[in-house]
Amino acid sequence: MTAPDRVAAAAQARPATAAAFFCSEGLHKRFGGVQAVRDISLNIPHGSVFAIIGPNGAGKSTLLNLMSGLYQPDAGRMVFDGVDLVGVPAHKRVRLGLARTFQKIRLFKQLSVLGNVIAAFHVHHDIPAWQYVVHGAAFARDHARCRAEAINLLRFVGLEARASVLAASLAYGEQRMLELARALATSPRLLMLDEPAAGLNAAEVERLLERIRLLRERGMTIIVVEHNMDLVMKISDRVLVMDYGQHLFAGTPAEVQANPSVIAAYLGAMT
Amino acid sequence: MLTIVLQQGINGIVFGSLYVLVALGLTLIYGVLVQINFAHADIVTIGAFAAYFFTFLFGGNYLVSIGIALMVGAALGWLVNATIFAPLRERGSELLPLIATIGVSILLQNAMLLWFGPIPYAFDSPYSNEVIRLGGGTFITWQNLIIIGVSAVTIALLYAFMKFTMMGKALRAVAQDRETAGLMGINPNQLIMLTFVIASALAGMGGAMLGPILVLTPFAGTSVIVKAFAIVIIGGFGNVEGTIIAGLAVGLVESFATQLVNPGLTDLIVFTLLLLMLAFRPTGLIAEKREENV
Amino acid sequence: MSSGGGLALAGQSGNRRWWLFVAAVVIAALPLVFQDSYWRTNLIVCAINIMLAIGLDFILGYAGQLNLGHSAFYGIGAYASTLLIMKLGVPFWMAFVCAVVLSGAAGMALSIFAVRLRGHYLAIASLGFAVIVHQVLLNWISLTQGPLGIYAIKPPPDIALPGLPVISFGNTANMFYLVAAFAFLFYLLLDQLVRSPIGETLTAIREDEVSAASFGINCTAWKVFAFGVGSAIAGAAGAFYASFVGTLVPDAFIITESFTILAMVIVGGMGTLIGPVWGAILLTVLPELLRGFGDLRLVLYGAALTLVVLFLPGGLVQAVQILRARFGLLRTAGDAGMRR
Amino acid sequence: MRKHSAIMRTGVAATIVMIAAATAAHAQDKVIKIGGLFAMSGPGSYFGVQDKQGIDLAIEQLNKNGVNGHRFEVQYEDSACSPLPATQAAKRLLEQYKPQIVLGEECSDATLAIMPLMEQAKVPLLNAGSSSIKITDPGNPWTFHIMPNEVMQGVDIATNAYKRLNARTAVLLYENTNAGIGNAKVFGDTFKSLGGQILADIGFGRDVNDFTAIATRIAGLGKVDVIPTYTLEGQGLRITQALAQASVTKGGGGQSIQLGTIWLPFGFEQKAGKAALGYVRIVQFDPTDKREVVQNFIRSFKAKYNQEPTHINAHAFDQILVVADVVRRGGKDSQSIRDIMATTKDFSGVTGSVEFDKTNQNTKMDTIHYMETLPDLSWKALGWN
Repeated sequence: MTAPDRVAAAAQARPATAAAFFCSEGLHKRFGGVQAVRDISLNIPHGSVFAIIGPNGAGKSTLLNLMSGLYQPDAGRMVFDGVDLVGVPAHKRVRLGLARTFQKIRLFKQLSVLGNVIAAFHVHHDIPAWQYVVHGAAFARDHARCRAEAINLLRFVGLEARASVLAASLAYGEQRMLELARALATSPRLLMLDEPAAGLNAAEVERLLERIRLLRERGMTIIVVEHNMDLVMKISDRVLVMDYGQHLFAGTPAEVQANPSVIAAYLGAMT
Repeated sequence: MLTIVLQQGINGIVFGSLYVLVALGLTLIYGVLVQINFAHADIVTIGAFAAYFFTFLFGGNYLVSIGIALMVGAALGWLVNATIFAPLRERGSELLPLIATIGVSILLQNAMLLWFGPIPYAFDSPYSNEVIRLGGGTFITWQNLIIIGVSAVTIALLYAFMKFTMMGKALRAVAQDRETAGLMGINPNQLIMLTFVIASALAGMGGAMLGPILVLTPFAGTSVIVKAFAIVIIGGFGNVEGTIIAGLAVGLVESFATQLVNPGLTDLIVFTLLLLMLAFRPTGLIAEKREENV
Repeated sequence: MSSGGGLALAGQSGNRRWWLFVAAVVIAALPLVFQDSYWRTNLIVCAINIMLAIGLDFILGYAGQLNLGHSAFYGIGAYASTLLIMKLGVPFWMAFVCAVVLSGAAGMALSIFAVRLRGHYLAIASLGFAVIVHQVLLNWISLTQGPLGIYAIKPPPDIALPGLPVISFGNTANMFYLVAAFAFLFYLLLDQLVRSPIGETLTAIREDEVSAASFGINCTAWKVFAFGVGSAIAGAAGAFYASFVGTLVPDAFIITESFTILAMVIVGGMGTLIGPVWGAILLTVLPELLRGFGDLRLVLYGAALTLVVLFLPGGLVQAVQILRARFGLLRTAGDAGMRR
Repeated sequence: MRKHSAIMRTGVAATIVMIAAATAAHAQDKVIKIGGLFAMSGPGSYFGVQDKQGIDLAIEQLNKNGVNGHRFEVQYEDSACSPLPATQAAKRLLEQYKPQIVLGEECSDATLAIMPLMEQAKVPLLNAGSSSIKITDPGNPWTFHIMPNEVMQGVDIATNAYKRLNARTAVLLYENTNAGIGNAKVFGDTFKSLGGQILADIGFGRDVNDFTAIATRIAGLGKVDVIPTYTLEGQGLRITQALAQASVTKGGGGQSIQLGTIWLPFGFEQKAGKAALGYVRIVQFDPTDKREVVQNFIRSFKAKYNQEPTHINAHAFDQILVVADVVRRGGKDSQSIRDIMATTKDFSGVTGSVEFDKTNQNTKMDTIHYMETLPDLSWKALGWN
């Protein structure tokens, strides 16, 4: 059973509640004087691709960090599949099925590509405690399963040939793909991508688009923070536009493109 | 009873400024480089020996020997930065330079032991036993007065240098963000070398002034360096004002601990203070908490 | 994914098990080769230093936490076991276990206390902790005798197994077998942990805590685990030190002792477990060989630490690897590859 | 190239013959092998460096014409003033060099750590530097102690302070070491038993540098008659200066008299300057002593090292003289050296005379000489015992 199928299976296993899969109300976050995120409410249905766009400094990454638990909100509620997230630290949210990638690539440089992916299986080992010291059958099974799954994930992102190379020596595009593979290794139900297309060339963006489409077909819910409009328009079901930490507009890609206030925010007061 | 409190206060300030002289160099280096030079106190000891030999072997004037020690410190600072911190900077590892300078500290101390021998040197400047009777039965020696004076002047000069000169502003830019400073046409490596030379020169000069107070053996640095770290952390790594306040505070804690409890326990008290500070305000007295940006 | 286990550097598990067998045979033979008690003393000190080095490497090399206070746990283990035996009449092996648990707990306490500290701050906090422990041992004379020292500490009790001659640990060969056996067991324990997902978790924390947390790793808990295991092993080393030397003075655990252990880990090869074993052996035997040089010996010590960090950060392990690569001895690296 | 190597070969052969001849000449002289266990590295090497000077000088003199047909040889091992290195150094000496007698160590805890090894190897250990009473109480038959232990010293100083200086109040000032605490405690107990009062008991770490705070505390204690001070030369110098600056002692216009131990070398007063005025201390070596053995020692020491000898040089020199005296009386192997040394009665060396009691502790108190520092920083012998 290859990894992406396993991912899809996990997504189906928990019947999505009729209401939003991930919702937040009145989220606020301040750093000293700067109000990075002000009163953001979201409703993300299961199995959809939700894009967050906006000019630099609009608070996109901060919002993503609030969702992933890196920052705790000053105010507001966040609920993921019925579970209240506020106060839950980042590492606990992973067990609930949340995974993320980083805008600034944070790979384990001194580990091999395969090592990076295997490290991400942390929450999915089923080995009795004593077998961590005396490596028994369960350990061997888990060990083999992780390696097989990791290689599948590398194949999924096209890095299988680079498995034993040190992560630090990967090309930029490859590093982006490894970040995606690592996030998938936690078998998430909600995947948050922080500017995955940043620095990629056209061909690499195309490959990324294809991967995201594949994941969506398998029932994965994805939140993308992105500047690459071409990618956003092609892949996302709904788009949230943020400006100065506030909710500017939310709608389908087509509505966003046509909306004057969005254009103004992006292109400056042209009219 | 008042004389005792007053006198211990004076002793505390004298010893506080002694610590500030050593800790200042550490804070400067950390402020710009975010690195620790573990051999910093051994530069103080070498400065003290340089001043001693200049005054007693070559019969030089004590005040001139402070200049000599300053230059010796500067030269050592240049050497340590060129051989240890510059090459390691490419590797971008935070801990390797600290570990390398632990090696340098062991090397310097035992090299000094080979050259100068273990027997303590009686380094007395013309001012170390001249006592000034202040009012109310309190006293201070000229040497201690010089220490307070010189460290106050040094702090003022440093403050002015950082605030008003172009070089000072460039230094602060490098401290905030080395890459961007580089983009602005500031050569970070040159400035980092400058910081190192200034910090180590301060240490050398400090050595010349502490010599007549310390028990001058090659191991004089060990007792000072650990307390200097405590002070730099309590004050907030890289924060000059914090270091000054923390240095004076530790000096006062030590003298009053000697008065009320027992000199043997001063280290224990200072380091318990350090650990409590780290638990509740890890970034030190002054510096504000910085959110980890991702 | 297997790391360099056994005395070899890289290799699959079969090969690893063979190397461990060779190591066991060598350990068994050593006291027979070195009959005189001077060299046997050095062997025992070597085994104690190996325990300290692999314990510190687990904390520093794998979890990436610069612990400059390792000598504190060494001291806690020594004094805890000795005081339990001499003041409360606790039998040796129970006191030994208590000492190991106590220093492990002290390690966890330091890690919890310094939970929000990173890099330099943690290094200085651990240094401060070591100074506090040394000062407590020095000044709490009513409990630890302070600088007056504790004397005539008895070696571990004899073992009389039916049918076998009585094994007395006053004899340096038996003492060596005991201490070396524990060092070997601790090495095995850490090697198994490091080659299990726990090892992957710790290296993830070492490489990037924020990223590790994004995979569900509770960094605080695992750092506390690493500190606990590393300091517990240091406590065991302390208990053996006390019962072997027979004399305890606080100055045996001053902070410069931490730097010696750090040098063994760095010179040997941080983050490789087998590296610090070789580092401990080298930096225990080398000073003995240079005995005639007095101060020069410590100058070499400082120089070795500095030069290794500058030119050979991977330590002996990296040096051997370079040599093997140059002479083409390196078998198929496989995916293991020597990660540092 | 070949011709060159031929010359090389004959040269080498010649040197081998020469060496053989030299050793042959010495063969008929039997050799007494002496092990020197002293701290040669780290802060403790303060002692080792000075012990070596005294021992080398004594052996050089004795080997001119040997003693009772024996020559002396010494091998030093670095015991670093700490139990584990001392144990390693002792085992190395006993197994590889196999000395007939071992001298050392200076630091009490290192000495106590190696005593069981000496007893097991049945090799006598002659100690002249440590003050701990545990060395000879209970001690062991293989350990000899030249220097009066802390109890003998402490009782003597406290009694003289109370009776001759009629001091009634005292402040104990000592370094936090085995020797410091031991000596200060004995003085305190004896002084209190005589009716005196201890106003403060101040112990300080060996890394303390500034003593002004301590001097201020003592100044605040009101009338302090005597301040027994137990520390080494480095810190001792800074304490004496601080006490003078705080006008506690005579050197600074105060009344208190500082009582010093034997650890301060000759010449301490010149380093301390007028702050040392009125300092009363016991010394293990009095260079003004007119005895011929003392003056010969000073002359030959200055000739060899061109510096003034300290008490550490002196007591190390005496250790060799004691061994030579035992060899002169027939000692030739470990057992006989031990047995004859135990009967040493009227030996007189540079630091004073030696007579061992049944616990091998030197009972003669004349290795302790009382001195007072005069205004011109010279010594005035008080002749109190």
